[in-house]
Amino acid sequence: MSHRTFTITHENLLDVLTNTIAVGNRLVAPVRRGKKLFFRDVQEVQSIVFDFIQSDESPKDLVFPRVEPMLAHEYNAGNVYLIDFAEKLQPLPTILFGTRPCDAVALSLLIEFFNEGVGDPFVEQRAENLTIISIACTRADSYCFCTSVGVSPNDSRGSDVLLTPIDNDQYYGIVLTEKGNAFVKKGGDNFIPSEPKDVAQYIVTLREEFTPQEITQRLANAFNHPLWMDASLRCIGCGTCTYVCPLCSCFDIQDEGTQTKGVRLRCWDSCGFSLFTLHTSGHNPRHIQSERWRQRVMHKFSYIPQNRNLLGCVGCGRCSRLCPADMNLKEHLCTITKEMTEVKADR
Amino acid sequence: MKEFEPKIVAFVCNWCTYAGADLTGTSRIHYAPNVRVVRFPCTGRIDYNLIIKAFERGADGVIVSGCHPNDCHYTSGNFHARRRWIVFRTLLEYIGIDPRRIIFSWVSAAEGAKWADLVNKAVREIRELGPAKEFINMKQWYEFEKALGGFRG
Amino acid sequence: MMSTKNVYKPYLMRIVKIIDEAPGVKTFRLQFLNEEEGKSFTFKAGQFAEYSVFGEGESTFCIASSPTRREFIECTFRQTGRVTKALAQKEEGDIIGFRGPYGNVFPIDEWKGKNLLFIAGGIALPPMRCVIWNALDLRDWFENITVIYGARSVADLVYKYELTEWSQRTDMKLITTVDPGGETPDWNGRVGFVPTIVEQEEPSSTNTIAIVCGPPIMIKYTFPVLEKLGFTPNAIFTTLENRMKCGVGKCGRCNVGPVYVCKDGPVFTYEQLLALPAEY
Amino acid sequence: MKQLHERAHELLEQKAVSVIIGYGEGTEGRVRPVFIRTLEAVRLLVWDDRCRVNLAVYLNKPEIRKFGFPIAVVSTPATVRTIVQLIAEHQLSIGDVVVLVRENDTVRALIQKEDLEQYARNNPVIFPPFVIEEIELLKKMSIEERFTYWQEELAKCFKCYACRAACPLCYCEKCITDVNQPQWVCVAPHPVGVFEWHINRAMHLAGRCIECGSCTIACPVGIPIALLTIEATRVVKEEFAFTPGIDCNAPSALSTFRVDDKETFIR
Amino acid sequence: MARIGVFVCHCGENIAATVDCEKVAKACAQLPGVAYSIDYKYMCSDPGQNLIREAIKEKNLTGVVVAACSPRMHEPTFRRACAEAGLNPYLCEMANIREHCSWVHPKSEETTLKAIDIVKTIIAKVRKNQPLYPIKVPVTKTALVIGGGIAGIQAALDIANAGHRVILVEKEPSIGGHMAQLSETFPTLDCSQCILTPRMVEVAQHPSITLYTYAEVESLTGFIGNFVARIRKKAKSIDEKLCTGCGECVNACPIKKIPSEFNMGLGTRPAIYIPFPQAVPNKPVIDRSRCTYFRTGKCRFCESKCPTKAIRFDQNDEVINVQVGAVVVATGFTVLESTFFPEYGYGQYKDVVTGLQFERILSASGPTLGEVRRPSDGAIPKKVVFITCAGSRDPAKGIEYCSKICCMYTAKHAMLYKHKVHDGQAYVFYMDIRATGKGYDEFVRRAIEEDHVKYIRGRVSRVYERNGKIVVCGADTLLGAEPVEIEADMVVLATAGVANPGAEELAQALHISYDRHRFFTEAHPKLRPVETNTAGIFLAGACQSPKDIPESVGQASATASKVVALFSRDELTREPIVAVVNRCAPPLYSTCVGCFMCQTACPYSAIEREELRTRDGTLVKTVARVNPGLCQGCGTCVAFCRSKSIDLQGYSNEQMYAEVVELFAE
Repeated sequence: MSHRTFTITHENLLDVLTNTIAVGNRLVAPVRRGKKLFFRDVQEVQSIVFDFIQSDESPKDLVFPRVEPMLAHEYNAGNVYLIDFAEKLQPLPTILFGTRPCDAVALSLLIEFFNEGVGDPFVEQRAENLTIISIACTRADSYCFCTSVGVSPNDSRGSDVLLTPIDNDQYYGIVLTEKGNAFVKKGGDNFIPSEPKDVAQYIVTLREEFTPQEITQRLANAFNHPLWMDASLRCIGCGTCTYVCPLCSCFDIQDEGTQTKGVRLRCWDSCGFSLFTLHTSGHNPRHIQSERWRQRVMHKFSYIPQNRNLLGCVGCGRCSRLCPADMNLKEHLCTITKEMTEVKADR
Repeated sequence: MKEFEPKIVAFVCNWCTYAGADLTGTSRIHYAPNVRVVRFPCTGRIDYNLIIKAFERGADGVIVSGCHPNDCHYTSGNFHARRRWIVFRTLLEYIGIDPRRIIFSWVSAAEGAKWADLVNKAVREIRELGPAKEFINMKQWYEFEKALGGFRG
Repeated sequence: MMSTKNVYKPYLMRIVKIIDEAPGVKTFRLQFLNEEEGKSFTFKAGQFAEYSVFGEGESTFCIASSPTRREFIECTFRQTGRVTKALAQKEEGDIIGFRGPYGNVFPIDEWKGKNLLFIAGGIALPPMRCVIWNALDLRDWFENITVIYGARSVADLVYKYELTEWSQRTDMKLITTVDPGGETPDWNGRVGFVPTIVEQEEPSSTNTIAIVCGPPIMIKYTFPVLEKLGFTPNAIFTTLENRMKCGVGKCGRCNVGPVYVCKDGPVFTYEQLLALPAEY
Repeated sequence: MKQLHERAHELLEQKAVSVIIGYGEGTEGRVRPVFIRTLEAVRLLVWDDRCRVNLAVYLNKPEIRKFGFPIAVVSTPATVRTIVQLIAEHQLSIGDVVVLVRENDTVRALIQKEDLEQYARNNPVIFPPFVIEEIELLKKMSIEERFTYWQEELAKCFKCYACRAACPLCYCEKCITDVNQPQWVCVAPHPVGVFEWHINRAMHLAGRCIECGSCTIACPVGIPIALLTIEATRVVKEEFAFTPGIDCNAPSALSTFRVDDKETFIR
Repeated sequence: MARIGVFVCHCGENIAATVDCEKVAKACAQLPGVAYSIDYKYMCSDPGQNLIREAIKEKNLTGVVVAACSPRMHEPTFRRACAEAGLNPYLCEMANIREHCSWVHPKSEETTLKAIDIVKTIIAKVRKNQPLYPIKVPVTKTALVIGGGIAGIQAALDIANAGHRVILVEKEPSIGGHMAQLSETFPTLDCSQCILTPRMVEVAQHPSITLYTYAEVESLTGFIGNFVARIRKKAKSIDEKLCTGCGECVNACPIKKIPSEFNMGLGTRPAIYIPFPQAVPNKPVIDRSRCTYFRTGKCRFCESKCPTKAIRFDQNDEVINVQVGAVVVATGFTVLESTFFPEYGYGQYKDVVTGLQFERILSASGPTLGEVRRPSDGAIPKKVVFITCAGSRDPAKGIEYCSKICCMYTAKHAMLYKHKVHDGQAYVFYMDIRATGKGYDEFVRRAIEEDHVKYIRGRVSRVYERNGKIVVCGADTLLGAEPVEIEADMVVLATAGVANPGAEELAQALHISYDRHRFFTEAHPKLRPVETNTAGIFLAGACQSPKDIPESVGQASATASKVVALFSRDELTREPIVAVVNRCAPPLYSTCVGCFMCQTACPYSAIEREELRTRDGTLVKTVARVNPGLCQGCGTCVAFCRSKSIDLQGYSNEQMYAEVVELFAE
């Protein structure tokens, strides 16, 4: 399909969104809750926030909710009956509006991860019903480092429609997928067809601090480097970085209720918690925080690249922005690329 | 429509209130059947988490009762419990849960009539308050259609 | 419409037999509630599964019966956590959940014509039992089969009935041992830690595959002994038992280096382990 | 700051402490915890109004403890109270910590019980204005409004446990949320699980919370979570006349009692 | 643990009249884990119990629920039945469907449903029950008696006569206590010393009693059956083995004007002294704070006079540790300093004395050799005013309680005075007369009617001196509060009996509790009056509250019987309903982090500190440990434990949780 391009005014865009809700779609967009910015179901398009660098929560919970019931059971007179939630699931058609391109990339990678191998009916069905309208970045802060991990501020991967704010309160848009096409079609006249434009001037430029290849190479034998311990001394071992990360996908499976009646839930989990890997025998393969911090970094920048030929990070910077101890991932990666020139392979 | 029948759990100590409730029985004093008694060695043993669990699993009210001050079989379990309740009650109220749903009382082994009275009053009061809506509210998420969407805050 | 199966939905299995193996250790024999499912179910030696007590959770352990015996599945577990405790309270006739098989397998086909040396410690005999029976059922494929099995005490030895059977077989050699202090007056096996016994036995490394399962400490001391005896790292196999939840390489718990133990393991050669970070 | 550098230099040079836990420059104008072990690194220490996070939390971290006591901590009044409370709860001993405080434009090092207690008594924790506003706001609400307020706030919680990790008094090696026999607190971050966690946190900190606000600062989703423990501390203070963190030998307010504690609510 | 038998009792008609027992049994049979469920007319009857025993064996039950009456009634019965059938008795629980259900609700569907609910929750609990085993504690059959007054003496003798070893510790140089100071005793007026001294001698000579005088208990560790007491034997400065008690040294001592404690300051003693002639042991000690040698380094007169060379100036305090199985605290009381009441003039006027001083004045061995002579000039007082409740029952200034003995000894004093000074007049100001013992009221009547002691009901407002007389101003409330003024020669104050000065410290050393008057607290005011809350420590005499002699002796014997009962077994068996701190696999070892909140919460001081070490001895951490010998199983610690590291056997977290959750299981 050839990419359709268009322009739309801010006002018309709001109209389109209002209409989306009116026809029964679920609209999810960035809104403020106190000082924080979240992706939430929106009823009033006026509440949508356009002027922000990055939301505080990633939109990953649209495909991978923080709690997902997978199964219910009931015991009755010696028999057990199961209810498969995957069979019952009927996700609403959802428009995810206003994501940053990095989040859209992340979502696509997340969906890909869950779908490969045995697959995951929950993520799959939610993803099928999700249309992602992202807005390219015109601003960035020092936490952002998408360009260093192979993502650009106007990356089109993962998005169904990519908007770029241009002059006069207008957006220049590219329709990237069939789902995007459907969205634009419904918007009718509000979208004014346009010739493909070079909008690079509007996009923020972000210095490339390092390259993915660099970081992966450096990490290849950095496992025993003392940097891990030094850099993670201030890490307090909470799960913030993993929970706000658009790509972190580790989860826990928990049963609730009683043996007579209950549900089996899938909940987010974090490799930062000491219990994550604790065996019932008391043995813990990663028993100190530096090992867990190393696992997070290695997993994203060394293990995933080894398996999937891509990084497990899109450089959105949330983990660093929200870290209570100011563990700055970008800074850390810079240190790795600069300082880990000489590493001993102990084993 | 049938009148709302509250479900009430009573957490009582073995030595005073449980014995008091036994006396109610021995004296054949009738009272409302809505209460289920859970026996603890002492009020000091009663974990506030059990009160939360009771509500969360569907109780509309909770009675917590033990020996009168200075009468504790273990001398001071009830004093410790009282302190804990003062804080727990305040916190519940602060977080928006009606503290009237938890009824604290001292019922001695001799107060069989007081036990019956306590239960009857509790049933009447909780019936007026209606089902524990706060917890029902929190659990709405479990309703099948809503649960299907997963919980995302 | 759902196109992908919910991998987290277990099969329902009925417990048809319970054997008390040792203090806190039980063996369950399970049968599929749905016979069709049972007929189409296959697995290979070394694979594991997720066993669930509904309302309590899931627990991971290997399938302890041989894949050559199709009519049932057996598992052996020790009561340690919430789920295993709940499992232990189940009675014959009760229903539990079962999902699997997961993980890779012992490359038993590649071992044709070789000697097999099994070294197991404590509750780690079950993962081995599967492959031992598999090998015994295909006895002609292999040369000598030796089993060295140790436990803390005589009471802690599992599969005592099979140990008797194995010790009476002429086509295999069984050496049982208990840790010093764990012996009873009528104990006629060996006394000593497993690595020490291996060292004393000096099994030949020529054309031999060693399969080692046991607690981390036993593995740690057994590998050097085997290396000294001339086993090459690629001739030593073991299984890892990291904490797992999903069993299909998604939940991230069992991730060690680029490997997910549940998907890429649990069977590894010593050679493979050497390439991994020591996070197991 | 110069004084702090001098003091830090001195402590390290005399090998009086193994490490100095302090504040250093962070990202985008933030400050971050730094661990000073060498004389050259002393210059990294900063001390200004941004330094609010309670560094006492690191005294519980095994990796930090491994450096060996005594450890110096750059302390706010809240940090001092925390350290006193940790001593009262047998987690630290007198002499384990060299507490660096600002007093009348000088930097003092407190080690002895009397000094710590005196400083703690004389320097109460002062709430920032927005916290006072929130407290007042909640005071005015009806119970139903408070319920709605907290349900909305708590709905944000995804149980990253940053509040727990940032709290210097949450030092249990196995938190009640990790206890699963029985499962006291639902693991999942749904409304019930979140409610259970926060009420437990508040109960566990009742009579112990120093009101440093580290939990609120740490919360990535902006829940004014300290309000709960502040309320718990308020009631303990009001009912039992007990202030945590000012007495190195005080038994916990909740494990003691007075025969004449209030019981107006008991029938 | 999931082959549970449910036994539903009809209790004749008591349950069956309102609850459909058969339906209850049937409903329970459907529950997971229930292997057998049956109803029967009388479960507690022999055939009923047999039913349970047989089912346990036949059905191989792993748990039993008896749905019947209150567990407070028959739990022991059914647990015993289970034990007889080979099932651990703690796997049996009772569901109370009688007192809590059938008796309090009418016959209805609802009542039956409630009964099912009750049984259901108990089944849920039993699913989580663990077999428990009684705790066995060895018993050291030696008792430590602290205090050598009449209570301590009586307790020591009773225990020793039952064949057990006793260690008696007295802080003064002699045993005897206050009773040795008394003249005669009410209501029989027999001589106090005459009846006491034989007992004192018996103690000294008893082969099973080890007596340490001039010694104090410094600390006590351990628990019932297994205490270790640390005793400080203060240096007496003499070699007791060599000393014959001849008294040469006492005579030789140049310092003679030390107020005698025994005579309540009315007489004097030297620096080396025997407190009173009948003292046991009858050997002197040197009061180092008064001795010239110890103060100046010169003197040693006594040493030069001692025929057996028994004086030891270089003796040191000796600290010994003794192992004992039980402790009797009999440390007695003291009287309130009357300087407390300046209006009564005590301390200001020599002839205003306390009751105990008056005892010495009356005593044949006292400073006046039994003649009633007043302290100021030795004259025989012709008018004596006795003021009762001097401090007692006075919440505003003194103490609020009644000292109990004053009414009686004041009557005795007045009577004895009249017997000795026939022309004298005795007045008693009183608030109420409390004479409730055997022969007590008759005794007071005798004082009034036969000895013509003048009793005036009213309080004394002021005592002052006028023209060499002591004027007592008061009011006679029976005469409409008419002012009364008596010019007396002497005034005797019945001062309040209060706890000993060191009572608090001792209580803390022994880990026993005390009330706000610092009297030691009994375990239960009615049913366990001689026990403390700490198992194995008992109370006798006035250290618990003011008591007269027969009461003290009675309590002492009661205490002795408790100790003897404890010593009648080689091992103590205790209910295993105790708290335990968990242990888990290394590197955690226990989830306890050692905040010791449980320690302050425990009413029995059962929580100790335990250092956890790795196999090679490195300290991991210090955690709490519950001493099963002391724990009484209240579970207060369990509810306090933040990390849930401590649990109560029999009422464990899992059990209670299961019960609560089961209530709402659909």
